[in-house]
Amino acid sequence: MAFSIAVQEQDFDVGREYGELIFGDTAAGAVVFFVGRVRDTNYARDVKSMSLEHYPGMTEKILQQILDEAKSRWKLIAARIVHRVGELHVSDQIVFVGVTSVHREHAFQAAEFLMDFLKTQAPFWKKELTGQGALWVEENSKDVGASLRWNK
Amino acid sequence: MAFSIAVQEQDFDVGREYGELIFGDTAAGAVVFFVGRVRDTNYARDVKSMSLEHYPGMTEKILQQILDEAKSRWKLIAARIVHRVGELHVSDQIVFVGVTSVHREHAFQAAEFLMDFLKTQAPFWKKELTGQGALWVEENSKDVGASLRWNK
Amino acid sequence: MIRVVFLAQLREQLGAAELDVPVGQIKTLADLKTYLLLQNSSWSGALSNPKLLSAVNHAYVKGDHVLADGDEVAFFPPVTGG
Amino acid sequence: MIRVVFLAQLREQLGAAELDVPVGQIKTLADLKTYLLLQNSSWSGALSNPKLLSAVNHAYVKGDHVLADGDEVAFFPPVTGG
Repeated sequence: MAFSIAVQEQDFDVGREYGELIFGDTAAGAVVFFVGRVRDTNYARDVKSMSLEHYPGMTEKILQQILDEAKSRWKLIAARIVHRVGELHVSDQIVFVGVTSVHREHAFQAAEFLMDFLKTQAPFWKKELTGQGALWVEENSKDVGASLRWNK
Repeated sequence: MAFSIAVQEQDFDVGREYGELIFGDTAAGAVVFFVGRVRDTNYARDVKSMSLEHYPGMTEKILQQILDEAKSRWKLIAARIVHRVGELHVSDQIVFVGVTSVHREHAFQAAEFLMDFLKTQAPFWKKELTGQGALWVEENSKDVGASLRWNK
Repeated sequence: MIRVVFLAQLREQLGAAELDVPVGQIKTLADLKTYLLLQNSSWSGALSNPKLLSAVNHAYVKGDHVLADGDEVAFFPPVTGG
Repeated sequence: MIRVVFLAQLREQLGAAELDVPVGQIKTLADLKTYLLLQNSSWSGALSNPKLLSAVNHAYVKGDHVLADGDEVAFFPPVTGG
């Protein structure tokens, strides 16, 4: 469980994910996690729900690669990525990233890195059901910029 | 509850803190939190337990100021700081910082800022019970450096 | 055979999710695209989108790439998860 | 009266947590320190530590600071929470 990923339709429980991340550990002084949720507004469109599609097989492989890259860059004790797929509604949880480390700067940086790379590398696509109909979400140039800053 | 602080002896429940932070909210697409825990090693000393002292009155005032400063710098929807005092043991939770925002970069930056300023401004002191006796924790120059990067 | 997969908006634009293509003269990703356009002239708009990404056997590839029997090739728009 | 508070390691070094000092001729933080050292010569080592921080009425102060009757003044080492 120290380093793991999950792609799933069902919701995740943040308290439980946190508990499993630190279970039995006495060295991890710092735990950082990120939760992404479906918000009711995106690019000025009112969002009612969304469907999240992915590319089974490649998704898991890419998430594992991102995790391995974070392990090689920072001193991490444990890390986990959970990403949901399928039909999601406003306020639903989409993604969980949790990282533990001895030092908080490693945990913070690794968590941001994981999110930036997940956003630009992992093969997920969102289609939003909005007041203007069903619309595929466009690539976000801010996300591309955020991921570029990690280039070595 | 949107912006709140707590200084308390009792433990906190991360799942519950998370739930209260996002309760009723449909705009917060990004939630970042940090949990600091008592680790079993600090500066190469084996730690058995610690006592956390603070300066009642000033602590709450400083934590509120740090929260206000974060609100003024980033677009936040909610934020919370919980810090424990008293006797703590290895693996115990010490501090919780949670931030929600529409955008993840704001949530990440605000959470790091809150931790950096809490570490260098809030009047808490740790005394560790180690294999070498009871020792007051020394100021960490890395924390001072981390807080200086936020100077405008 | 080469398994070809279209995802997300591209799948909707082409009206196709997956198809198997006989290897025949297809030696590279560029050959495969040429083959697909010859078979389905109405696909040229969507398949020529310069933003499209490609993966061979679940790994991103840029530019041209040698293909082999049994490969899985995917075409999809920029990703938007997280 | 001025309420004086010592915290953490400093409290242990001085063997005192709190004391009330009559305002008298004390007009500033520097006056207060001088008064404390005159009253307790054994405190000079710990109270002269250049790393000590000061707060007046729960707000950090740097350098000298005017004091008034009823103020609460705290001295403490660098903080180590979080």
